[in-house]
Amino acid sequence: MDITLPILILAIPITMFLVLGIGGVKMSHKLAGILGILGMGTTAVLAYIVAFTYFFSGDANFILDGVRQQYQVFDVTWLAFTQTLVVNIGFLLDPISAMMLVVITTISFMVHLYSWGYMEGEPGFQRYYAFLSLFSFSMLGLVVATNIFQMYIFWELVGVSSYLLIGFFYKLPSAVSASKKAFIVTRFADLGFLIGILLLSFYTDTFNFVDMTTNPEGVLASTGGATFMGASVLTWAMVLIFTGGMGKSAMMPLHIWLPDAMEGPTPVSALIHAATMVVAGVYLVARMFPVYCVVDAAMTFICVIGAITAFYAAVVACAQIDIKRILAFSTISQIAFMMVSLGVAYDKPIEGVHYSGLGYMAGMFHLFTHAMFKALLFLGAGALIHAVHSNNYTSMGGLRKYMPITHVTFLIGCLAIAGIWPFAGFFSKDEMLAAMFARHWFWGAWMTMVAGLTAFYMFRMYFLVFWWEENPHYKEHKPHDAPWQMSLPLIFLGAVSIVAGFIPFGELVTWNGEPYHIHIEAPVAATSLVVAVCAIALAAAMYMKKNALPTKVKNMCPALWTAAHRRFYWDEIYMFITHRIIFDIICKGIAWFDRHIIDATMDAFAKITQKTSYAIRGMQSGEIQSYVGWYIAGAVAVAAITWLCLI
Amino acid sequence: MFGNILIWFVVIPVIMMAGLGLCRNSSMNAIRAVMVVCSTVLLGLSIWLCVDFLRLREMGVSDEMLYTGSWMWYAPLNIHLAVGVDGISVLMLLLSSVIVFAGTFASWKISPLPKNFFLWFALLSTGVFGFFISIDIFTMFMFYEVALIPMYLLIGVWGTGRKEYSAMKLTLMLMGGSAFLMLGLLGIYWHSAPEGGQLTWNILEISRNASIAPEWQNMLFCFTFVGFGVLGAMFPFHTWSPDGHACAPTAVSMLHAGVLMKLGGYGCFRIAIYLLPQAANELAWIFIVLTGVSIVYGAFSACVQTDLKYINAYSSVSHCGMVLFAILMLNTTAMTGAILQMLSHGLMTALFFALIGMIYGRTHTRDIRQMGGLMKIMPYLGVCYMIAGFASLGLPGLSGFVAEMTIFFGSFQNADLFHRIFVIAATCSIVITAVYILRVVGKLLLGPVQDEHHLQLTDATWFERLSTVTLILCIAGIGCFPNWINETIQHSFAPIMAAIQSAAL
Amino acid sequence: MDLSMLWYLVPSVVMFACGIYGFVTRKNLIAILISLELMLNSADLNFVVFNRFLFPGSMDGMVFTLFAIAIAAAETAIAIAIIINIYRSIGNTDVTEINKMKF
Amino acid sequence: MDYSQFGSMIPELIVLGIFMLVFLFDTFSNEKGKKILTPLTTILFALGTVAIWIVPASGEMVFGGMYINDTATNALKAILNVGVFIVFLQSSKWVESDEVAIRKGEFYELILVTLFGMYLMVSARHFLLFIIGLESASLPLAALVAFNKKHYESHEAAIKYIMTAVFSSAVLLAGLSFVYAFSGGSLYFDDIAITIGQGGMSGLLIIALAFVLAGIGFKLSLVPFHLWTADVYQGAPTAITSYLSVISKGAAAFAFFVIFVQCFGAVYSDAWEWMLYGVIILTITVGNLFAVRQKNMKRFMAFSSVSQAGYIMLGAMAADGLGLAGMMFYIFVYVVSNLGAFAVISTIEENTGKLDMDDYNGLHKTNPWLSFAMTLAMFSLAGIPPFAGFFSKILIFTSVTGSGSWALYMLVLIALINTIISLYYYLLVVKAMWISSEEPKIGSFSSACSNRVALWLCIAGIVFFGLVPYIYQYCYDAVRDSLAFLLIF
Repeated sequence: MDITLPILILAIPITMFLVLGIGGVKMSHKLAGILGILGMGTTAVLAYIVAFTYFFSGDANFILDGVRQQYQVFDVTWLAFTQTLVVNIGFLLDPISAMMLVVITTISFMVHLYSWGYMEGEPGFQRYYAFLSLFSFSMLGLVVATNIFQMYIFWELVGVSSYLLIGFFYKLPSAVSASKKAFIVTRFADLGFLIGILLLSFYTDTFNFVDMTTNPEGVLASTGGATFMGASVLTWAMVLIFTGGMGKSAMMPLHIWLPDAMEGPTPVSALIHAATMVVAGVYLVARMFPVYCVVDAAMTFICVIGAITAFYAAVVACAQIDIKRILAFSTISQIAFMMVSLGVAYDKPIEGVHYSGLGYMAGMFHLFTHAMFKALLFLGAGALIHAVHSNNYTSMGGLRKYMPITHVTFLIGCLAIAGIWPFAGFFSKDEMLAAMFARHWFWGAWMTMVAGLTAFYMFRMYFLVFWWEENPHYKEHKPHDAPWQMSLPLIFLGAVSIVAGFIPFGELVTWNGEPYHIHIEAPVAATSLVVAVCAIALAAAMYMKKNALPTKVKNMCPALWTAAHRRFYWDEIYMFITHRIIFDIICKGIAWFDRHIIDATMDAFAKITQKTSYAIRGMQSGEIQSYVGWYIAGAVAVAAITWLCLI
Repeated sequence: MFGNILIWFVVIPVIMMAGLGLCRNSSMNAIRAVMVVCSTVLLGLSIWLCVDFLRLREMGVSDEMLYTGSWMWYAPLNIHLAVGVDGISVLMLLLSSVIVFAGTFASWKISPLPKNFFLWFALLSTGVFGFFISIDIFTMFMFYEVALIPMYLLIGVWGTGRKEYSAMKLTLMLMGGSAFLMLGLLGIYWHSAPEGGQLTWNILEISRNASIAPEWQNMLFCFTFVGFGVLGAMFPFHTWSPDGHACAPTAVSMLHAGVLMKLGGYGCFRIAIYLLPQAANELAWIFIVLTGVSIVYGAFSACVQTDLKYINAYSSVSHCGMVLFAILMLNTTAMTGAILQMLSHGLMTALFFALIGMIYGRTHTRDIRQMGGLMKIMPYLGVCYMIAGFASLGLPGLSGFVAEMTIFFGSFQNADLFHRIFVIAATCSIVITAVYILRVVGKLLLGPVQDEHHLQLTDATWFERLSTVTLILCIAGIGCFPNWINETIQHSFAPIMAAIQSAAL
Repeated sequence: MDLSMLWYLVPSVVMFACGIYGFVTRKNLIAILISLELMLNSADLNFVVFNRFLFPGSMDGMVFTLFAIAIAAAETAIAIAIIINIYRSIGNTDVTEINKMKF
Repeated sequence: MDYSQFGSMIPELIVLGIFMLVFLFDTFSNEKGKKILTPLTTILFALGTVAIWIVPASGEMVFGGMYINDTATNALKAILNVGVFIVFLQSSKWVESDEVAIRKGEFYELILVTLFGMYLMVSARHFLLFIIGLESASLPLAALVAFNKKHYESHEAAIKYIMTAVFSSAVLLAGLSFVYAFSGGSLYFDDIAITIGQGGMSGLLIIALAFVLAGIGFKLSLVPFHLWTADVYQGAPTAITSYLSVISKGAAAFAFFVIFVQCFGAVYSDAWEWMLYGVIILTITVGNLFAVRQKNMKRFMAFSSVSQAGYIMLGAMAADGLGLAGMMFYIFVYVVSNLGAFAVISTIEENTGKLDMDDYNGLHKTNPWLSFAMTLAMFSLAGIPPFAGFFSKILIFTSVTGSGSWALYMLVLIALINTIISLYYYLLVVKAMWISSEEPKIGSFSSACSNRVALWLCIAGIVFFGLVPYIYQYCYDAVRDSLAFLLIF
């Protein structure tokens, strides 16, 4: 295919960014908004065309006797480190990147549209759209990266756009610190990513994904069995690279930034911190999947981290008040879900049954559906906040009568994430669980439990917001549904969340390009459905009507509740390490050392000179006789010393 | 002699001084006119040189140095005024002229004694340009010191704060460095030719003769590297940098951090490594330790500073440490990175100091605790500051990222554990950098306005915008299209690498 | 008995030492001047003695001595003149009072 | 005796001629005539200087080899003449002041006589002639130092000078008498060189060397023979101080080189290399350490000149043609730089009577040009490029390291580190003039024309003769061509 469309897909958003960023000050809000939306709309259309061509044109570049190919539309040299180790900027088309193109542009477009209503009259409206475009550009560049270094470049760029957008309300100290936190934590993770790349590229001498993924054994061989501290170098490399993913995808213990990131405008949370950027980690693992497959240790690592995170986040989500934070934690746990399902996926048969890449496929599928319904939920939450001007469910309740559209769409979202048939979440989650059970019963059971928790806390929130009891404040100012710019995306995404499950995903996106025929695993599906329904029922029992049950439950074990509410004190631990230890001890120590040891030494030279100068002034006593005394003494001394030296 | 284009890089500043000499101290416009014209001419000249250089390389001219010329100066000691440039010096000249240009506009409203200020400023740039064009180590050293001494008056007279102390400290420490350097150069001269051969100061001939005995190389390497390292703000000889920069006037900080500190790196590279390759192989580890320390050390101490200029000075310590660090890795990629880092650090620090100067000129404080929310008040300056910050913490698309990545990937090619450990330590600095940059941005630009008096302040004027935009364009240019720089300098490393490898055998 | 060179050298060295001692210890400028003369004369004596004993063939030492004596005379003259100036300005010739400029 | 021999003493004859003219004119002219004495002398001297520059040296030994006038000595005399000329210019306002106007004739005559003495000192190849030159160069100076009749300091300086000078000449004579013992009956440098070369070392010779070193080191104010310097420089009239600080130093340095290299060259590495090594280190360091805390400008310059003498002596350390050329060039640069500084000091003293460094605070506000000139002079003395001082320092360092021995490298390192200390106190002056925020104590005034000319000459020398290698080349060629140094080439 010709390279115009791909180039445009990247060019339009960055142009928008520059136009709105530089010229924005001169523009009216309306103009800026329209520009941004139009730009994103065109990008979306182009992306659809590209994805469609890739999947369905049947071009030999894209699908060769039933196997979907990886195709580099273009790949130009950007910076040559050495003759062989060259950084390219390119555009790689393969199932996941095509899928991601669709996801990103769709959500981004929806958010653009939504924000037009949501951010109405905010100061810095143009800036906001500029940043959105910058983010879309970076994210698109990330997913189409042909090599790991290009991915790292855009990885940093999405990081900074998220920094800018979280800190959009830069007059609020909380927003500022949240953005700082987000950037620094992810930056720290990226350090691991970078070192991983350094290691990997040193041995493979290439950055290119295709080269690496098409023969992972070659990669393994290139390290020549080098080991460091017991683990093979490749393991180190892959684990370190995954660390980068942990940062962006908010896996434990690097998850702390995501909840705070909710300080940003809600549409931003929907776009960046629910649908697209946070799944970059998953995408990274999927990108390097074949290589991970040859490193068992790394895969296990991913599984463990994912499982722990998923459970932790789910538990914490049950004890939050701020609805955006609840959604944030649910995002964390859902992403962890995907991680686990990637981790359990294997490219070799297990007990004869060929589960190859089921987990992979399912993970990608869930990534897709999750993007849709989580965006929906966030936008819905945005609508609620827009209506009641508060993030806490305590100031909501019984809103179903006032905001019907929001209510229905939100319910759809909740059902989808809870995995109720026929909503999108059901299918993807079912596949994931199937893969986990196939790997080992423990993973399946554990994650099923998490799925149950998910259903519970989602519906806890749903009931507390839309049922429970009406909030007295509604008297003076009556909440109402959002304007059309905001409702439209809700409806659209709601529709998608209903139907997305029926997409024959296995035909499109698999780890090796060969189609995979989805067949519902009846027992798995049954169990997960049952668990989900029970959870929902429990939630309904507790939160549908105002009653004392929740308080009772809370008081059964207040310590646990507080701990969960305070997210098990992770932030406090981090605060202690960063502020008390690194800042107060290391930084201040070094600064003190610099001033009082090094600098003082330099000054000491000057002082010594002065002191000596005063000490020896007696030599110049002004007395003729002492002068000649020195004179003759000097002459004799010179003679004597020379004499001594000679003999 | 004047047929050689390089000479004009020295002649034009001299003309600049002459022109200033004719102006009256009161006639600000005349002074500005002279400065603007000459600095623009310099900029144009260096751009032209760059283009022409690339053209010649395209045509396959593969000499080590181009535009060479040599004129006998002190015949008895065979001292020449010898000039010539390779890709690296071309880029350095470009950098210097850009910063001189920007600095001129950054000091548009300098007072008192504008004439004398620009006189010394011009003398400083004479030294800088002369240093980069000369390939005769005597001439090089002369220009080096020419560039150093005006700092004293520039800081002392037009500076702020403890200016007298800082100016004296800076001058004396740098001169101390050059004392060691001088000794090293003398040693090189007296061993520059095999027994009975014609001694020479000319870099090319010295490297061709390669007649310096190993034990002498080791001593001379230490002398020269320390000598230049002082100017490169190498730990523990960096303490002139914070005080000096903090007290210097804007344009001087720009020129000093932007260009003068590059003399250190350039000199280490051109003299210490190139002329003494054997010692470089043997002793590099000592200085790798020192520079590795200064990278992390500078970054950490920047985290707790509250004076904008101190923060920047310490970050300069860290970044310039990275330059020397990369040079010591003794492989082409890392050295390319070092050059990139010199350019990038030069531009972005200049931008930083320019902005700090502009902010200080408005708020009359550099203490970040007394400022806040300036983004609302002076959006243009705020955005520029953010861009500079992002460049410094290595955001892709800006120059810092390219430089650091090249350094890391180059340094990582040395496969032994010692190098690995230090490379990874250096890599950690990108996080620390992010920490202190965001700290400043958060305190200074974002958040609520601290001091309601600041609300009346105005945004940048046209000349300030011009000065900053120039720098930002260069930063982004390097960041987005780095490869042409590689192409400019790729030939320049061949002889040096050859020397090192032959010495290693 | 014949006097060897030592018989002359020892006294001259003693003269020299006395000269130095006198210079360093005496308070009166005139006395100091006299000790200076002692030193000069011891040097002259050396010349003569060396000439007489070592190089009887030539006259250089003798001639040198003559010139040295003349120079010594000139020095004394100027010194006396300045001492008079000092006496005029501070009323005595005590060397210990001549230390206004120091350090 | 062949009187045509006098014909080869052109420089001496010129100076002597000028002296006679001035003397006669001063004696027989009436009050009106006295008025033109100053310009007359200056012009005559200028002509004489030009003559010495252009008239080629005869290059022959006369009076049985006692005296030589070769290119090297000629070059040095030319350099000294430039210095004296500048001194005349900058003092010409002072001599017209009521206090000294009546005695101005003596001033010129005495200076010319001392200059004559220095010529002899430089050209001497026999110790007798050398001593005569030395004394006739130093004794009249005592009179000059005492020139300010009204000032007590002048007398104190004079008595200190004369006493220590006589003492040192006594020591020198004693030393020479010992040398005589080794000389095989001749006091010709060449003969002594030979006999000492054969004789080898002995305790007596070492004492002799030490005493000679002390004797000449006194003129050069090498530590520890320098203690008279500060007091005399401070007390003497500024014109005399500047004369003392450059001219007699230059002559003495050259004589030192000739005597030690030509006469005692045989025992260089055995004995006096190490004596000089220690003395130079002491000189540079102690001079700097004392200069650091001086407030009185003349005293300050005195100590700075002490440390400069150490740098000059580095040339003798090298003990070869390169070293001598470097030394001569250094002397020239030192002459212009130091006289530049003194020109400013004396101008300010004459116009305002201020001499303290603190009085210079904020000088640039009232007298920008003077401050500018002073700054250049200070930079040049400190050895900052592109001013001449830098080149003279580097060239002399280069010549010292030539022999490639570790010890000499260390010596240069110490010297270099000392340049930093010296830079510190030179910058203190610059700081006072430019940086100090106090209100200027010195009002703005327009200095006399002659002073300006002197100042401009110095500035020209400072700025050009580093960048233009003419002078160095001149010295180098002179040294190379001179017969006397065949043995060290």
